[in-house]
Amino acid sequence: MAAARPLHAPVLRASGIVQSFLGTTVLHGVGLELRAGEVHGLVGENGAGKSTLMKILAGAHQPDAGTLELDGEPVSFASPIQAQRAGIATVYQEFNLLVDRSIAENVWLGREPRRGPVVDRRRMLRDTQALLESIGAQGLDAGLPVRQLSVAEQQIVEIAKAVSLDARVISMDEPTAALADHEVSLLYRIIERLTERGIAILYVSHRLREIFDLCTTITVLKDGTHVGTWPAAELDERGLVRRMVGRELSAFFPDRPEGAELGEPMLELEGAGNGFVDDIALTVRAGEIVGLAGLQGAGRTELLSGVFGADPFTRGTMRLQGRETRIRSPRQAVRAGLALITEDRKGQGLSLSLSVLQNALGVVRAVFPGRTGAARQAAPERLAELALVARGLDQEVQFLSGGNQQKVVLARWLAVAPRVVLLDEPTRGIDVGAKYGVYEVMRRLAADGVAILMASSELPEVLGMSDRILVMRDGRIVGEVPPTSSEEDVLALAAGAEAEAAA
Amino acid sequence: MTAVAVQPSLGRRFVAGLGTPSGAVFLLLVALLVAVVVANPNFADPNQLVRFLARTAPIAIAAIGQFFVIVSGEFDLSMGAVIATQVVIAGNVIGQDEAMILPGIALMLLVGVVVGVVNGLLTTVAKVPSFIVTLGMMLALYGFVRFLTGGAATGNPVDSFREIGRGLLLDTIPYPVIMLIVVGAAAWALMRAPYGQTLLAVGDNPVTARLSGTRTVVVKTSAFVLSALAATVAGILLVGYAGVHPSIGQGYEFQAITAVVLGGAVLGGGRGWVLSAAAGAISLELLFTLLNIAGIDATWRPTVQGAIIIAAVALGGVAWRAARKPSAPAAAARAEDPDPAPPSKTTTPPITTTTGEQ
Amino acid sequence: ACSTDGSVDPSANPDTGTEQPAETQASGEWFDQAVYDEQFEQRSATFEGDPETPWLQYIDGEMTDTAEWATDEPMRACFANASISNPWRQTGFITMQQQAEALTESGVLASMEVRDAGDDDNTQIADIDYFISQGDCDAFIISPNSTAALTPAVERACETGRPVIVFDRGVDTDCATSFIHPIGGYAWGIDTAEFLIDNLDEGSNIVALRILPGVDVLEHRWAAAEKLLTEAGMNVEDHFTGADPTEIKSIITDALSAGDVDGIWMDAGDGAVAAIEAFEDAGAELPVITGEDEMSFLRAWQERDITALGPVYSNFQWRTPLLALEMIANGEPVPTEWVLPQVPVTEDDRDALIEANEGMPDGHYARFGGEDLPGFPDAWQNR
Amino acid sequence: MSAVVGARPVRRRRLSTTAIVYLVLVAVVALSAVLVTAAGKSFFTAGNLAAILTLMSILGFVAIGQTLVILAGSLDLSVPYVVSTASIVGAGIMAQGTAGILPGVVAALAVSALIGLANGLIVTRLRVHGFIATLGVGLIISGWLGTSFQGSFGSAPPEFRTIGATLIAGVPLSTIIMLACAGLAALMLHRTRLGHHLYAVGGSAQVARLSGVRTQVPVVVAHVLCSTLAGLAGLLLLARTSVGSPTIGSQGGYDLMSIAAVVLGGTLLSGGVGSVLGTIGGVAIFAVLDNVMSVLEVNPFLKDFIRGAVIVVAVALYAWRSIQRRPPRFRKEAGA
Ligand SMILES: Nc1ncnc2c1ncn2[C@@H]1O[C@H](COP(=O)(O)OP(=O)(O)OP(=O)(O)O)[C@@H](O)[C@H]1O
Ligand SMILES: Nc1ncnc2c1ncn2[C@@H]1O[C@H](COP(=O)(O)OP(=O)(O)OP(=O)(O)O)[C@@H](O)[C@H]1O
Ligand SMILES: [Mg+2]
Ligand SMILES: [Mg+2]
Repeated sequence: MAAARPLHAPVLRASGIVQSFLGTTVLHGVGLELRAGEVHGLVGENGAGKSTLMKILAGAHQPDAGTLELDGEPVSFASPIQAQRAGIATVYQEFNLLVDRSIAENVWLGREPRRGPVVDRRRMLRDTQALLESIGAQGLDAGLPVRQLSVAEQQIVEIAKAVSLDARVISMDEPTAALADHEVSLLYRIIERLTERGIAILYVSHRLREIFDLCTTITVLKDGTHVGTWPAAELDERGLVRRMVGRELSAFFPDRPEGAELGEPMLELEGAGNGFVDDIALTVRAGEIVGLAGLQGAGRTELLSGVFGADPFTRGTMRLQGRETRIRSPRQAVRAGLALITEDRKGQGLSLSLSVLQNALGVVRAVFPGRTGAARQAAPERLAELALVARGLDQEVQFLSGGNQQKVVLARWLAVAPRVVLLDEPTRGIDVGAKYGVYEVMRRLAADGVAILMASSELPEVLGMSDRILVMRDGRIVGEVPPTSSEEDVLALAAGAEAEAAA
Repeated sequence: MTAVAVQPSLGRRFVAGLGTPSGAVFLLLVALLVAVVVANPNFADPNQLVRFLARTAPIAIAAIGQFFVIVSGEFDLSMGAVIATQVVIAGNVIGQDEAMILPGIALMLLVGVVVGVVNGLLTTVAKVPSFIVTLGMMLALYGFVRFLTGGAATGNPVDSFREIGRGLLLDTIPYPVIMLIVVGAAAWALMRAPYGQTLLAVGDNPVTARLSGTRTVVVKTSAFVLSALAATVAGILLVGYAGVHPSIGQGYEFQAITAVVLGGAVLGGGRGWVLSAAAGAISLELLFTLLNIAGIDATWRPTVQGAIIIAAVALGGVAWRAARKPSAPAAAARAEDPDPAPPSKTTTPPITTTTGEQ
Repeated sequence: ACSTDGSVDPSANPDTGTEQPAETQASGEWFDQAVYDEQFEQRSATFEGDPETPWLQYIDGEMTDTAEWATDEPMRACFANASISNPWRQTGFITMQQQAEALTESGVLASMEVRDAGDDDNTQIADIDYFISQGDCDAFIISPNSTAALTPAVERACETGRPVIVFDRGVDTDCATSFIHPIGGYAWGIDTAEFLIDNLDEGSNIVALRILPGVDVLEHRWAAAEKLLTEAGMNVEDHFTGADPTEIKSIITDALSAGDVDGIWMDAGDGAVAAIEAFEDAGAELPVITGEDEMSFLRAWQERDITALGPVYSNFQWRTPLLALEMIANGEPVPTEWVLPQVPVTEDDRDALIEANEGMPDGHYARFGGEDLPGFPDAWQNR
Repeated sequence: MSAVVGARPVRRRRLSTTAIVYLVLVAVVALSAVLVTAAGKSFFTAGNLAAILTLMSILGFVAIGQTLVILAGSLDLSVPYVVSTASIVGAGIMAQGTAGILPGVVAALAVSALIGLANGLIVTRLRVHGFIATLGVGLIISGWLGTSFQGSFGSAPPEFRTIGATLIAGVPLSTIIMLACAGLAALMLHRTRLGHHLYAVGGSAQVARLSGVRTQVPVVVAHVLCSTLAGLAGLLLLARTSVGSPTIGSQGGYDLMSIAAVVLGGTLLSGGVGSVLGTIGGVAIFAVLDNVMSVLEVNPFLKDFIRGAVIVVAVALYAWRSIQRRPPRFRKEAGA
């Protein structure tokens, strides 16, 4: 798919883009050229400025300096609508959907088709249905409210919305962040159809394999500066990482400690289930990292929230450190020594307008108020260990980049010294460097005898970090594989017979 | 190697704090005080000042109570009705019987707790918006109390009880002032304690708070209880200060919300200083006093109050957005800033991101 | 016959006839010399009837012939009440209910259906229309929430051809069978102002505490008082208090901090105690004060032995409409405009009144006139 | 592909909130009829129904406007004062006679619309929370009303008053006008771009903005329409009372009552979800409730208590069912 296509003249050219927030410059004169029919990869660490650059192209931010040219004509966008009219559509990193409105209403928002003065609702539905079919999502009913859609389906609506704009340029900011590996192939097909129509795609992702699968050209940003732009064919993963990080990463995953011994079972489930998962049996021992693999919607998040008491199990037994325990609320879970690092950092993991320190002490204060003093003393050091980059402990976490936010989430939980840590997509949306940091924390915790249960959609991560891998499908655990398995083995198990054909 | 900067000095934090809407209200307070004293030099007499403070204590205490609810992301419109209820209880239950003072106060506190718990549980468990819950509670309380008493309270309670709102400690400091100081100090301590911080976290993001082991139901409900208890204390002071009357407390809920907002707290929760709420309440009273001295017809008072709260909130927002603009020339270059961020959810000084090495 | 225009002969309608083409009122001009003069006279007029039953007394004048409505059947009365949202109205309504009970016993009334408008003109109009359309009212009693706004609805009630009795506040039409009210607001203003002038030196500082603007009954009280007080060379400043004692106390405290206050004028008595306490708290000499026949005021007056007057807006008028119905059922003529006596409480009759109302709550009105009704005193004591 | 969009469980169509509102209304009517009959009176008489419909009309106007504002994510606490202002302005101009009717109506509505514009601009341009902005504007107007007008003002000519008293086939003209406004508002919401954008802004201003919606426009328009409708309510009150009154709006408590009616009608207070149809249902529930309490001569204080309780219980009912629960995948309670 990455086959070289003849290069056209650039559709969109950005040069010398400078953008600052609150006196901090996050883009220092960045340039970019997009050509018709190409998929242009934009990569860089967390906080490198990828999303910011995209938002400038989309008219959501106005740059402090720099120029945009469309077909050689200078343009400037005061609002997203101007950018859209000019043919630049954007799929943002965060979903931009109205959950209480239908798919059709979302797709046509801001440009509802009219007949006379009134909105032509029938045409809206018909066109949306046709659009969904054209990108291969015929299973979706255009009249459904978005609230009822799964994350992957919502992503499809986002893309449909961009396509419907008849855009010449579509930017996608980590469109696969919420997708499981096999679902990405649908996106590949959609992107292929789009490029065939001569649409230029700006593609931001932290998944390097996707970058190489899809992109013809790759631009690397680092700390808001333009490192360079290369044809994809000239780069390999290792070289790309070196350009992103500025140095070579010896390995993507920290080494497993030699000859580490597993301890007592810390978390045991038997026949556990609730409305979303059923018949769950598993054991996680002290010092062990158990991976949970599965497709989107397999029920991994539900399993973790069942253990943690957010959606308590209604049947089966749970034993913590050998003692039978019934966890009915997150509070009980925390008291019992559990920690849950959720997949939705902003929505469920952080108090965005509170400071780093307030967040870091959040769990302690809520559950063990008596230990607040000690935790506050320890906080600066703990955050330093996690290599948090922030202006101060009183900085609001909403201004941190994704990776640093994740470090604050970790700090929140480490402050209560949990014995069992549940991790849900621990590295979603964070860059290679920060990922490595998270992995190191996991290894260190395991070495200290903590039991870790990690759900992840990134197979390399599951394979690279886990001591054992449990595979889920349709709310049940369907098997266990060793970390030495191949990605294909895991996928086959996760997708069942159906997906084997696809794989 | 950490890249976390050390905490700035206390002095710098103080100055920075005055720049936030919650800090600015103290500047407003001082400015109004100066204006009042200039207009009426008698006011500078410590005796006068302390009496003025005594008079504003009930609304300031009510504002402190309202603050807890607002910072947790809710509203309490039932405050005025709680005050009215407590006033009627004071008149009917305590009456002229000294022996009933303690049982009476106990009953009032109990009623406060019950109202708070009902408000809180309906909001958190039944998931009814607090605006509606407390509106319903307001109607129900006003109606119920008047129904029970036929609209008339028996009369003023015994003087020794009314001393709480009327008397002076050592013939110098009115009890309401002491009460305000005690409540203010307790509220300040509470907001610094884990409870207060958890309350802020619940106001900011209830999902995160719940998943962190917070009993959001308990925490939010207790905010409503604190609010109802503050209203109870305000009621005790008011019945002491002014006696029993069905109109006491009417409009206190909006007055208190105004004070809290003037104190820089953000409707929707997660942000604000508790003492600023009290400062907001006192500022508002100072403003009315100033209008009075200036001989402006009392009928214009709502107009001034309305203009003030709009201006205060708008300026708070503008000040904050101005702080976010990078620098003067760059800001001028894009006068029209369609900033997507919600109006005033944020109030901190600028940040700079330093780069860490791995 | 109903007249629809606003230019009703003011002398026929003293308390409210001042509702002239409303443009002139917008400026806050409530004073009407003709009505003022009339009420001035009425204060010393002779009232027909037994002084023991002041609620049946009236000033001689035009009578409405009611022979057409004479009946032996018990009547179904329909009462559209403005509200019972203040102690004065609550006291009166209890009296009225007791009176209704007595008349039901005696077979005059079959029932009294009551609708309470909750202080809302629109609701009261709907209430009256409901009474009209449901059609089973033998007579209408209306205590209007406001004067001009209720006029069309009262006219519609008149058009049914049944007796219509309006009391307390009036309306801009003379179609009612009887309009019952005490002498009026100007009389209150004259009584109180004269009292203050008699008891204070020229140039004294008087603070007037008024409940709220725009209510004619209250505005007339102040219009007359202000005129007399300023003419007598007093320094008056007036404030609106919303009847809130907190507000009253603050106003007095501020006034005392700015200088002496010699007199207090109030347009209702229930906040008077707060005003007196403000003087006590500030350690100032107690003022000459005019309040009302409200119990808390009378008691405070007695306890402190201040120089005071208790003007009255006769609460017993709440009995009169039902008694008028009784007269109508008997075919007796009733005064077209039934002006009831309005005698202020003075130091002389204060103690007797307090004794007679022993056990009544604050917010009760001493001249409520229900002592001879069957429910006395429990009905007023246990509200 | 099918694994992405096919694996989802069958989505049940649930009873819409509006349907529930009307079920509640039917229940309330049925209960009322029973209670009224038990009291020896009749509920379904022309007079009583006209009384209910009349009661609905004024609150209805205000509540329709309030629905628009709440859907757009704001709130309007200034409505009572707009109602009064419109009645004052209308009556002042109409005092000159029949010739003043049209100018009076136009001026009253124009002034109302201007107040709405001010509300809208304060909310959007100055970015003041709708609660504070409209509370403030309401206070500003109330000060002006209280200072400049005492007692009633102006008058309405008889021709204008007929609007308040006319019945068409037993239905008050005012109710018909109100329902027409409701229809127009519903049409606007569902069939115009503006309406779609109003929902969008209320649902998420950020999403709407990034979709190219000019987010300030729907909010301002909603406020203007809300105030204009409140102005209509003021004019209707003028027709019923024949004089302008500076307190007629606050007498009715239209601010909190309209918000309660909107929420009772199933609209989310946080914006983005709800309908005018539901609001009319909510208003009707209130009207029937008030009517039956009046017919039964319930103590006026108890009325307030019952109103408060009904609001909370009804909204709790909706909230209870609308708590977003994902359909469970496993229903059985025993493990497989
Ligand atoms: N609205 C904003 N206000 C203040 N700072 C911002 C804002 N948006 C982005 N930043 C800062 O700008 C920098 C670049 O952010 P950006 O989101 O563009 O990074 P990114 O490359 O997309 O990172 P990620 O991979 O984590 O998504 C970060 O330091 C971020 O904190
Ligand atoms: N908003 C929603 N409404 C209805 N059903 C949903 C919703 N979100 C998810 N589901 C369904 O719930 C089930 C579990 O979804 P979920 O995404 O939590 O699983 P998961 O294995 O944790 O996947 P991942 O962690 O990759 O998101 C799936 O059947 C999914 O389709
Ligand atoms: Mg990004
Ligand atoms: Mg998941």
